[in-house]
Amino acid sequence: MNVTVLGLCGALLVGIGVFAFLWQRHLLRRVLAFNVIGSGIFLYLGAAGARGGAADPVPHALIITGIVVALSASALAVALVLAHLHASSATRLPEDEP
Amino acid sequence: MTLAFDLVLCAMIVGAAICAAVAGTIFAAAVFFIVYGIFVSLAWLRLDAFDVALAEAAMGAGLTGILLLRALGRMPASEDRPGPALAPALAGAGLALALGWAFLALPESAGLGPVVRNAAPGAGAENPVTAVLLAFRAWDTLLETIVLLAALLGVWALSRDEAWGLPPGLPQRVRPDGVLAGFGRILPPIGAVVGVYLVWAGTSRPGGAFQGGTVLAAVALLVSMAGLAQAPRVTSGALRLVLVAGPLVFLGMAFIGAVLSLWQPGAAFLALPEAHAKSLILGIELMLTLSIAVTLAALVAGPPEDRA
Amino acid sequence: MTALLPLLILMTSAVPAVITFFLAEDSHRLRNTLNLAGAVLKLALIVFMLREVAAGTVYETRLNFAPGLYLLLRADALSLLFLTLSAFLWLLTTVYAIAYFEKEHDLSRFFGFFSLCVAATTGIALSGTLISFFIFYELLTLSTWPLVVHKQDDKSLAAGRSYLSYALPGSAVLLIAIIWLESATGPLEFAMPHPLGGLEEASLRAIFALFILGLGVKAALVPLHGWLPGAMAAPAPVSALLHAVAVVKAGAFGIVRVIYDVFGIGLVAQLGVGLPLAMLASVTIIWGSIRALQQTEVKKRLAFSTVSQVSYIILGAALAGPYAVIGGLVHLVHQGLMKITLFFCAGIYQERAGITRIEDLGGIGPRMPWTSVAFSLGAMGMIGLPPMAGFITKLYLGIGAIEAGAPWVVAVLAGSTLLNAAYFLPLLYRIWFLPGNEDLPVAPAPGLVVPAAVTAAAALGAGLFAGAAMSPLGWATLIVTREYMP
Amino acid sequence: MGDVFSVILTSAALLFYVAGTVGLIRFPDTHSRLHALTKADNLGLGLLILGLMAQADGWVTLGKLLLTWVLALIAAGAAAQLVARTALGDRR
Amino acid sequence: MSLILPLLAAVPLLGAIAAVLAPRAGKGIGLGVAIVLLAALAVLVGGLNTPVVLPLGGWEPPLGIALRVDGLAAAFLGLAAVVMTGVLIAAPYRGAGREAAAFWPLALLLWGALNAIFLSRDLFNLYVGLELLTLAAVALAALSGSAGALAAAIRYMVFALMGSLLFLLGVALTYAAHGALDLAALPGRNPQPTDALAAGLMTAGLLVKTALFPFHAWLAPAHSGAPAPASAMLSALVPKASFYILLRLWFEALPDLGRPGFLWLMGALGTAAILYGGVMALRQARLKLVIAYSTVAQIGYLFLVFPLAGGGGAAQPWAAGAWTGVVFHALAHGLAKAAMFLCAGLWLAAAGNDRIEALRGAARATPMAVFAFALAAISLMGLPPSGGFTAKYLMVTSAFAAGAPYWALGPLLGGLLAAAYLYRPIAAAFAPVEPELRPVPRGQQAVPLALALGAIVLGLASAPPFDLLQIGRPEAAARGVE
Amino acid sequence: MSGWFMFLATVLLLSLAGALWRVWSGPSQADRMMAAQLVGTGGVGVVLLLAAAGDWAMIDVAVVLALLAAFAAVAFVKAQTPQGAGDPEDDADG
Repeated sequence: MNVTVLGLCGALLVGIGVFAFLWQRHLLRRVLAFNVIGSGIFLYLGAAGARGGAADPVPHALIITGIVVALSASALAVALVLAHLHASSATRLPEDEP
Repeated sequence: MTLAFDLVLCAMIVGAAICAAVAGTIFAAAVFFIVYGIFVSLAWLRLDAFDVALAEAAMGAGLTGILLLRALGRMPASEDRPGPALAPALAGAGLALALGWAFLALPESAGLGPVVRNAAPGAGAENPVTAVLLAFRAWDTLLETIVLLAALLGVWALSRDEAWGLPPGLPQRVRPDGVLAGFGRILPPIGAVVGVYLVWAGTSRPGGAFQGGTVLAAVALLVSMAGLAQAPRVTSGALRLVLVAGPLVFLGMAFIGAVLSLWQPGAAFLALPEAHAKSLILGIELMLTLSIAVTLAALVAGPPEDRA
Repeated sequence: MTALLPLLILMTSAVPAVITFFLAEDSHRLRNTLNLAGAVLKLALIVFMLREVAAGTVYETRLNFAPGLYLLLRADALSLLFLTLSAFLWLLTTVYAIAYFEKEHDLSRFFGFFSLCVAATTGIALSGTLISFFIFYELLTLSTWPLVVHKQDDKSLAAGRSYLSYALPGSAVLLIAIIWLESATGPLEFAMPHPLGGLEEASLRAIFALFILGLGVKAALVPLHGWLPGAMAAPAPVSALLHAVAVVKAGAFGIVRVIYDVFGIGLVAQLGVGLPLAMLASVTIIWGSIRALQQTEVKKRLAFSTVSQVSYIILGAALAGPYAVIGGLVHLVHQGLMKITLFFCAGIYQERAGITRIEDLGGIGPRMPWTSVAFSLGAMGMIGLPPMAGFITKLYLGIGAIEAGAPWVVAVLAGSTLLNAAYFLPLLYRIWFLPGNEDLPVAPAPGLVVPAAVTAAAALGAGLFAGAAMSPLGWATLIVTREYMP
Repeated sequence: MGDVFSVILTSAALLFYVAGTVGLIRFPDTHSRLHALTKADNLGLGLLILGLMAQADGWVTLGKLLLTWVLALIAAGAAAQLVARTALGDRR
Repeated sequence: MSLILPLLAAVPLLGAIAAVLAPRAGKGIGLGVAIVLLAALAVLVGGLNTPVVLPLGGWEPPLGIALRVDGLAAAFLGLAAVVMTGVLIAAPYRGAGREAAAFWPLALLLWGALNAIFLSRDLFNLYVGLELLTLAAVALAALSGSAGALAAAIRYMVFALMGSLLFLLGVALTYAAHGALDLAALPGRNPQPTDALAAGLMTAGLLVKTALFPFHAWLAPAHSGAPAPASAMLSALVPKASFYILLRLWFEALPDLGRPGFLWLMGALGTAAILYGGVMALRQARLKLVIAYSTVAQIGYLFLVFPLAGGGGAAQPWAAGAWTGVVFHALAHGLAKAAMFLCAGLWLAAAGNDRIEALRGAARATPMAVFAFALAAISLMGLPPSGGFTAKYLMVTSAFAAGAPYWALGPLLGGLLAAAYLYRPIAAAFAPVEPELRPVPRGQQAVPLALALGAIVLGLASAPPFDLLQIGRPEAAARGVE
Repeated sequence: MSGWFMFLATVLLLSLAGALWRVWSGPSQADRMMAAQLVGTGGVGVVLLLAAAGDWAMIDVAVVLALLAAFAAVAFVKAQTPQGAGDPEDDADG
């Protein structure tokens, strides 16, 4: 039951993150939303792996890898956004500028 | 009682996530994200995933938060005007519902837990997560360290040509006797001990190269933010050697296995000889930690910049 | 040897083509030697093969690409008819082109594509399957385009564009037809009889129509002929090649193949698609002639004449009686010989005397006698005056039409002959009998005149010695008696 | 005995935490909020750790508990000071 | 073999590490890697009769990760090796400046990621490989540092991240349902109600990464904004990786999940991509954009594999070629597109901009490059004799054999559209003016020419690659996705 | 005993909702950051309680959280200085 709650929480987080990712225009907020989706997926996977009582270490390893990958991607994305800001004084993509 | 806790925890996580998604300013959203990361690492504890909780605390809440805050410091305060909400909301809700349904529809657990636990001692690590990371799925882990390297190369490539060759990030200016500097003197030794401990403990207990490396990266960033030490230039050979040392040693060991396999039946690419597996794993982990720490610190610090 | 000879013949033009691309611009001698040697070698191989094929040998080369997709080069009697023509005319055109382009630029490119174009034509002639045919047909399209735009002025670029915008959709349609047919039957080889029973009659009619549509573009069937007159912007050797040997002939040859070797005349008759095609060909014959009559430029008039003349071949094939087929097939050669003569001469007039318009031709005959004699022979052949080659064609076609129960074709032939006369005779009159500008500088050009004279002689000879076994007529008769009407 | 000790101390800790939160919500300006917060925070966590020490399963755990407290003290103290400085200049 | 597979996977990574350490030696290192990998591939392909499987570290799936080489993998590894070799030879970066220090290791990392993906049989490992690929590709797309390139790179990243997450979500769901990540383990699993959702999520993610219409918005600006050698890699290779995973997924792991509606949708989107990409390419004034939109169109062809090889047509004996045809198309497009971007790079350097107008007279100034471009164009148009033609022939044949000739419409119209949009640069190159291009050494023109010739040779000698692809060909490619 | 700790943990967690409210309402950035600090120390407390209730191995997480919570604050403070590279004491005074 507890695990189910956390699993559903993960599903909800994915939904919230997807909403924010599609809705927000500011690029940093999209990076943020990306991280929310990522952690939602990890939570979902982790909860699914914990249903048998004893935790399954394989998802844990996958999730740690996933967190590192997400952090790498976020760092590159942030650096890109800053470089873009420097070059064009904009925090959004050209097509999203009001 | 535990259910109540879990329900409250989920409510807090979801609340923080929603606030991060819809907060009026990006700064508030970033703070919500940091808070969110803390809650999520609590959730990992509830799932008996201590290694993941450590990773989430260190990376999700810690380093990502620092990354976002630093980026915000470089940005003009701008109004957030999101696009139309209906379609994103429908997409998000639809996906969440589908995933929720799927979670309930999943069959009884079908994991590899027992298999891993049986095989873990033979792999040289009592902590099954470490066994998965460094033995069974070592190829993933190797690629993952390469992903870090790729991200860093990408970040460095974004420097302006005039700034190329300077140290990562902006030069920091700090009052020598100020709080910041003092802070930077007290915390790093403690942080370093914690980081190394996490790596050392990682083979048998929760922890490992990534968690330890992240803590050390945070320490390095603090030292830099407190202006106590100047980071080496991005062109520095020593820095670059440290960056690649982990993956290089990892790959080197892997290739030794591949070459040995030509005449030794048990050996294979990415296989560690069973007799020395434990010490080799520790050795690889230490090298990886070093590289991960430096790479992460450099990633968060950003491309080299001049003050122009 | 029998397995390699067709490939070898293909290589005699393909290899020089590839080498020529990489030659330096100023290595004239090497380039000329290479191309002439290739042409001579090819002709020699073909002559050897002619004798063997007449005796009944079959040459086959097979190259596998993928299941259902293989290249089959196969020399049968019909292949050789087209092959011999193209090899013979290639040699002459090369001689002509070398003289024509004495001081030109981008010659390595030109001769490279020129040889490639001939290689493609060779491939078309030797193709033993529809896909092989298609591959070379496309190669022909591609290698011709750089020739058409060779001058690189706006006019030739526009012509090249128009050429591709007809040719590429045409090939796409052809590909659909081939694949539609083969998806039901498997790869079709020309040599074997093949039951097309897997398809319904309506589908077969549609496929036939697609074939005609796809091939008709190159064969310049009205209303698909729009690209041809514009392609006159190309240099004279290219026009000669285009009109006499390569492009339009490839289309006509393809239609003959489709009727006789893919569908078979029995099925064509059963489907009732021969008559509409014959009518389309007739319309093209008349329409091309009328349009030719309206032209004031020499090359344009010749171009529309091509539109008209090529359809004789299709007409003969569509009528599907022995005499008509012989007439059509022999015209493949005859029209080639005559038309290349005319274009050679038109090129000489333009290059050496600067004449492009018909009204400027006055009095040129006495001053350029060799050229003008050749031109006149070609024109008379086109009209169909005996004993020229064109007469043989029309005779056979007429007999064939009556034999096939389509006497109206005779009227078409008669009308066309009148129109031919109407647009050629005034030219001849002007050339020989009207006074002209005596001040025009006229440069001697043996390299240009000799090929024209040779082709004119050949056109004359094909008519005079039509009864010989190895004459075009003899060979066409051999094809028909051996393969189609045994 | 240890359990009773733990219960009392952790309950007190909770009170401080809650007080800190209430202060954070109710106090009128940034500085007084900061003040309430650091006090409650440090005391709350301190008491909690003290209370949990009785439950520790060994010296290592005990050490880690203390380390956590020390870290929290340093961090909260320094951070509060720095944040306060910033808040002074914060006109947003 | 147990040595060759690790070599293929790890040597580019080692090369990248070496290039990080010695940025000045980047080119030498890259060429060294190219030589080693080409040799390894030659040995591999020469000795490949049945698929080779190598469990890494000796840990068999499901516990460990296995690398596997079959004909399909070998073909894509070969494509990557040939294109990357060409790109590395052609890349002009020298010294230890910012661009050189970034280009060489990133290019090698991209190669390593591609090889890792082509070799991997593990869904999560594929995810990590995709991320490595994405990060390297985004960084390369941003390399020039101009505002436009940065915006394009960010857009690329936004799409790519979304794609990765969707894929990861599907992977997570698959593991949750079956406790397995190995592709070979999935066909024999107990079907679960969540399978369709998992497959749908993975597919959606991969579609975004492959830039199938309507997820194509990021592709053209990113591919055209990158420096030419990077564009060549991005356009020729990167979308192929995610498509490759799609092929593995639908034809090997989950063939039982295919539904006619899904197959039809993929085909329809593919056809729409062909037409849309073609029309957009026709409307561009800049050469690199023409080439980039051409990629949007060419990607569309790939998705015809679903209705053609997946549907009822697969039962027809002549349709077995559809799967092979699509792979051929991927290979031919890779070679041709790399050649085109390298040509565009030469002209950009020689003319100062990449407007089609600037090409006027290029046929005289850079005849080899124009020839290379034209050869590549022939393959893209699907004209014989080229790999593009072989591919088109196989696809169209199976469309007719399957009784669904409307799927032939895309390739046929796409070929004509390609002719129309590629005609413009070629015609401009033949324009009768004195070229304003600075002269380009012949050696530099040779690389795109070699690549373009590769696309042609793929058609002229299609029997060996065809036979190679039959090694370990998934059963579903012959039998059909259900 | 573990029931009691779980109860405490639940209440403590619940009380952090107040901090969330402060992060939401601000008004100044310092307010938000301070509230985040509170969540950090609260989180450490919750981890400790969970550890006491379950497995002391979790305590490492508390150590890491405590360590990094401080880092976030420093990062925030630095972010308030020009270009994110100065010292708040200098900049606030001057």
